Amino acid sequence: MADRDTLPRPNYLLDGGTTLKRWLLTTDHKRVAWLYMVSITFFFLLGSAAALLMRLELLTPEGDLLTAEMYNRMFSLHGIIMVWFFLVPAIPATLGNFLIPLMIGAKDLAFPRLNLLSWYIYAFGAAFTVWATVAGGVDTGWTFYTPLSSMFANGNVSAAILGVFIVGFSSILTGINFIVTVHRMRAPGMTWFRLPLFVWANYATAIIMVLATPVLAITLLLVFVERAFGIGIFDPALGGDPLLFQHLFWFYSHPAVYIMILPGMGVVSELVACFARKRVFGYGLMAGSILAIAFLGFLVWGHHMFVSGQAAYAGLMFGLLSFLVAVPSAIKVFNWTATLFRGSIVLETGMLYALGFIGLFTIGGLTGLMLASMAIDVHVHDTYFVVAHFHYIMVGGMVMAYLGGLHFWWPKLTGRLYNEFWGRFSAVAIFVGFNLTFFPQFIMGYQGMPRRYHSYTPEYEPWHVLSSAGAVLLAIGYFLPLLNLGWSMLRGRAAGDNPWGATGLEWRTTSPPPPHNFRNPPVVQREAYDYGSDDAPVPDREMPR
Amino acid sequence: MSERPEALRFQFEDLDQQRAADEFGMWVFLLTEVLFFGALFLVYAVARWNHPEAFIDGSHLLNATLGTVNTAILLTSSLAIAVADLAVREDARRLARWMLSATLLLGLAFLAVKGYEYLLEYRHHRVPFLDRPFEWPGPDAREGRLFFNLYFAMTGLHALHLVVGCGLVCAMLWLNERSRLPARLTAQVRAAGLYWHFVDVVWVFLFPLLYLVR
Amino acid sequence: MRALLLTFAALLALLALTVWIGSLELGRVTIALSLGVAFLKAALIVTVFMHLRDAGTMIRIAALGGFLWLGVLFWLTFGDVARRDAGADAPLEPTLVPPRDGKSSGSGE
Amino acid sequence: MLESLADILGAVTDFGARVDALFLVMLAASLILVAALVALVVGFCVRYRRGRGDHAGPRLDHRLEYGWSLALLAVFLGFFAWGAWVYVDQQRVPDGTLQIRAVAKQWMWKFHHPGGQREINHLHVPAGRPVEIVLASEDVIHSFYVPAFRLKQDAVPGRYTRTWFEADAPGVHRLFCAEYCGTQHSRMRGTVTVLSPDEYAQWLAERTPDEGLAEAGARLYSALGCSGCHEPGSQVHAPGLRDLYGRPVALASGETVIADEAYLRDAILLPEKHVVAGFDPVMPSFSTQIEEADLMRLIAWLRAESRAGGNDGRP
Ligand code: HEA
Ligand code: HEA
Ligand code: HEC
Ligand code: CUA
Ligand SMILES: [Cu+2]
Repeated sequence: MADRDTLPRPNYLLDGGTTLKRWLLTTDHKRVAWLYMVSITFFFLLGSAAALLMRLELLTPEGDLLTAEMYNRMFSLHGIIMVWFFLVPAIPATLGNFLIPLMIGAKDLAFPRLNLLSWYIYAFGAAFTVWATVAGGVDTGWTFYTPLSSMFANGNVSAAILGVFIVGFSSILTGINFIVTVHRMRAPGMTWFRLPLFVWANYATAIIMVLATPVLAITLLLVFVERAFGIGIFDPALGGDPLLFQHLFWFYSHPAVYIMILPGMGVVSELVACFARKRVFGYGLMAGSILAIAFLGFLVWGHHMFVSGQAAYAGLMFGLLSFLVAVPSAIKVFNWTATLFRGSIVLETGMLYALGFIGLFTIGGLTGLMLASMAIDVHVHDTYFVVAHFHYIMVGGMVMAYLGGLHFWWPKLTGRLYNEFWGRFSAVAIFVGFNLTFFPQFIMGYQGMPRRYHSYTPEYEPWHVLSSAGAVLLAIGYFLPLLNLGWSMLRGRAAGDNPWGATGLEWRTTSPPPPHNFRNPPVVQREAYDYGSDDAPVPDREMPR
Repeated sequence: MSERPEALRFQFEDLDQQRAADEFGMWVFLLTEVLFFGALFLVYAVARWNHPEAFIDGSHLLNATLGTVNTAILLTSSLAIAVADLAVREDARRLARWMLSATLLLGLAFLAVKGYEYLLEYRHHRVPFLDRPFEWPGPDAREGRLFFNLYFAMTGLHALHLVVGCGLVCAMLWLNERSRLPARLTAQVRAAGLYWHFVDVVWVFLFPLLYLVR
Repeated sequence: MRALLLTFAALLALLALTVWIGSLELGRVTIALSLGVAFLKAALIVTVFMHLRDAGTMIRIAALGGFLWLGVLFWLTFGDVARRDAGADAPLEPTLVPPRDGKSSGSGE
Repeated sequence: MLESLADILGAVTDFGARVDALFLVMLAASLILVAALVALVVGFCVRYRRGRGDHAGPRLDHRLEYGWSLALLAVFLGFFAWGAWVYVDQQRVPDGTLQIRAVAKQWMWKFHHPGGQREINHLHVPAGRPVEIVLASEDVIHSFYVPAFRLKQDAVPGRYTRTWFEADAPGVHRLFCAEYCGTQHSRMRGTVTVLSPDEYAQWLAERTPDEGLAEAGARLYSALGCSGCHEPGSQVHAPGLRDLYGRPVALASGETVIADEAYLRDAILLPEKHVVAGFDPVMPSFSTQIEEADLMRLIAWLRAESRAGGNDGRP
């Protein structure tokens, strides 16, 4: 590298057209990843702004800042945006899109135009929903339970449902694309058991997307026709079954929570292996657990319905299966820990996020088990205990993993390095702010504070105050990486091909990679995470202690 | 291989890889369609489980003769597009043109019959979601509404898929005249055929469940 | 070509069969038989018309996977629907004052 | 022993104590796991820091992993069995319960005692005796939740669901609607007052008809179309009525009056007489449509409603 600030050419950022039009009509998976990244960041900020408003409202027991209706719209907007427009596409459509072809040594995904199309579908559906929520509002919660959503809620529910329905197809297309790519596009020598775990995780995610999303699509469509045209399907007044809606919804939405965690697990495996310089402990078992989680995840949806009036028999089956799905998750936690054993560890920013993920995911998962113990769920169902559970996994887990992955592959994405000190500082700040926000919610949840409450009884006030204070800290925390990474794009030093000394094909090409990824088609001769061998890549910059 | 190189898209190494990817992709897409309709069948199954009498009464109100005719039409159309697939493969464009046209016409015939059935339903006041009285001979008028709502939702969604299928067949007819890339055309007709057959399979289940199980 | 025509003939025969079964009006048995015939017809279409018999393993898995997953959906949903407390059916229009039938009066009074 | 440990959390039913016991044990187990995990991760990060050079040595044995996973599976299954046991016991309603019907609607609870006594949002039950609640809903799904009993059950339109409890001792506990049911979901709350059997008998005996009136008033409130304008979320800009009674009202004329029976009566029969500040006088007069008795019912309901849920913080 001649000058420390110039990027290698050709690279996909500068070659292939830099006009807006060329970006919007690109079929390069690396550019589509950027399109997604920009849009999900926007939606994350929008969803977070709603969260911040909610937290401010909840500072006092009376409903004084927002009207009840506004508050209900806020958490609906927050849930819908965060789940479907942020977290579901968060890792697969950004890092996954960017990295899967690179990691398996392909020039692009199997269907590049389909890939761009799924972004357009996503953008259109999401924008449509946001329009619906702004013009008229939606106050059903992200779960759209009937008959509230189909017959009682006022506001623009039909449009919002239609928007989510549309975005579903983007998920489906991404899923198809990933599955075919992993099956058909692997470079010579890239056997299944040489795939990086990140690819395994996204492959399993794609399978879930393909199998579960259509069920959500048809379910939402039925609610839509019921609401818009009066074609009653779940309507109890016609003898329809409101619980059937819940079965169908959770048949998608429980597997969807694994859509929202498996890619994060994939990221963490890469980070831990690289920053401990060790092959992931029990690679085969790790890949197996990913598939096991994806499969078993389809069998547990009824644990959201323990007090809904579902038959006790079904409840027992769902409860039992929920405990089974915990075993592969526990194996993963164990193996990450075992990977650290006798490693050569550096606490780079990415690693800090990964460690944060491990701890917070474990807490979220273990409280998930409490929820799955049916008797406890009778008490804490629909309380803040559940809210805390899923924020621990989704925010503490997946968002941490996303940020960790973003930092780790940032040099590959942009060719530049960010400021390491601020990187680590923000990781710690987010960790602290996160716990302050959501730990109190476990406590008040067990004390009986119901969720989706605009005003509440005063005994819960102290915990709410703590939680709101944490949210402010968290907000500051989230802006730091945004600034740090943004700054690096303008001022950061050129990163070099492989700053962390990581294995994996993506590090064998230049940073940023050329338009078709590799100058010479790669041939794979080794297993993944080959850190032990003598000619393993070494970091090409000084690592902090 | 004799195929022209233009048929190969940049991301693939060779035509075999491309063909395999295309076909596999189409099947995975059909897999999503199976689940899409499958969940609708679940809704039907649960409603029927809860209200068996109303559903039996309801199926008596449908015109089984028209349903049978329509099934035969759709099965024939499937044969036609299967033959078209074979014809394109052997580069017999004229036969392909005939067969694709037959498919299209049969598809439209199905839609016409379906439309006529809808009209009958409308005349007999059996469209529960329109703002007019709903007439039901049996005791369970409410569940009867549920039956007809489901009937319209299921057949309507199926008909919508068939409309898309007709559009695809039109496109194939056009390509059949224009295409200079036989390898590409074969793949395209194969994909369109797969879709058409899938829509046929859905009907194969819809028909007895709605019209016949009495 | 022969295979296609034979399959078509078989499909029409099965259609006749299913119509005949329907006309018997056997109640529950009809459902089972009609579904059986429908699966046969679907299998014919999928294997011959859709060329599943010449397809590779992954495509076969994709074709069957959908039905397998539907099996899961049906199985667990009916684990609830078929086993709900039979006495739980309320009158369809819950009245403001629920009917005071045998069930509702306090058994301890 | 466990149950007495659970007492610190304050459950007042046997089921609640069993839930607390299970929770505490799972909590302890989780804390141990998390502590072990943190110790290992932090320990490794310190001990095997890059540059310290002591990361050579034998790898971990995979048999350790299988053993550990199986042990964990056994523990998990144990917890499942425990939770399922408590849950199934709770699903089985014992014989000889006192059966109370609860009808949920947006956004109130209506209770019907076997003797015909009715109440809204505030339920009275005897201690030391199993009480069964049979739930129905008039509109959407609601959920009957009493945290002190650790008890929750959804009310589903189109069918009945049931649950039961046996409270140990007299006391007043919160009642929440736990399933999101629309705009005023968070206001759909009340209390469960547990009385000693004697007090309960006395309470039944001296039930004033007030609540019965209020009940009918609530029905009129929607039947006459008041709710169409006065419920939050309606298209018409009209004041909320639910915590109106007894409050000062600023009128368009500049005066302020207290919303007592007479004022309410006028407001309904002669709406132009006092127009509330900030609203258009669009309310129609109901003088030809409402009989005196119904008017009483409406006002009784307005009064009950303001006492019941309207005021934050006071149970
Ligand atoms: C990414 C998202 C995500 C993930 C991964 C999970 C994972 C799990 N969830 Fe969660 N859940 C949600 C998101 C998620 N959940 C959401 C959004 C809701 C609410 C929806 C709504 O109503 O709005 C919810 C609600 C929810 C409920 C319903 C609560 C209620 O409404 O009453 C239940 C009940 O069983 C449950 C259970 C579980 C279980 C058993 C897991 C398991 O998969 C967890 C498995 C993991 C572990 C068990 C940890 C393993 C680690 C160890 C064991 C430590 C090992 C130790 C060492 C090595 C030392 N979840
Ligand atoms: C990915 C998923 C995700 C994420 C990241 C979050 C993030 C957060 N959530 Fe969210 N949450 C859900 C998913 C998520 N949530 C879901 C699914 C529900 C259920 C909804 C339902 O019930 O239907 C829920 C519900 C929920 C509730 C319960 C509401 C209720 O039941 O009444 C609360 C309450 O505290 C909450 C808080 C927060 C907070 C404080 C954050 C914080 O992490 C956010 C912190 C960040 C900030 C505060 C940044 C501030 C940013 C700005 C100010 C940007 C300025 C704006 C622009 C530039 C446009 N969430
Ligand atoms: C067409 C809409 C409409 C209907 C229907 C309606 N109201 Fe009103 N009501 C209003 C408006 C607007 C106001 C405020 C202006 C005023 O005081 O006239 C109001 C005011 C009131 C007030 C005084 C409120 C206060 O804050 O002091 C009472 C009490 C009241 N209505 C009761 C009723 C009752 C009881 C019914 C049904 C029998 C009813 N209203 C039906 C629109 C309506
Ligand atoms: Cu009723 Cu919430
Ligand atoms: Cu779940």
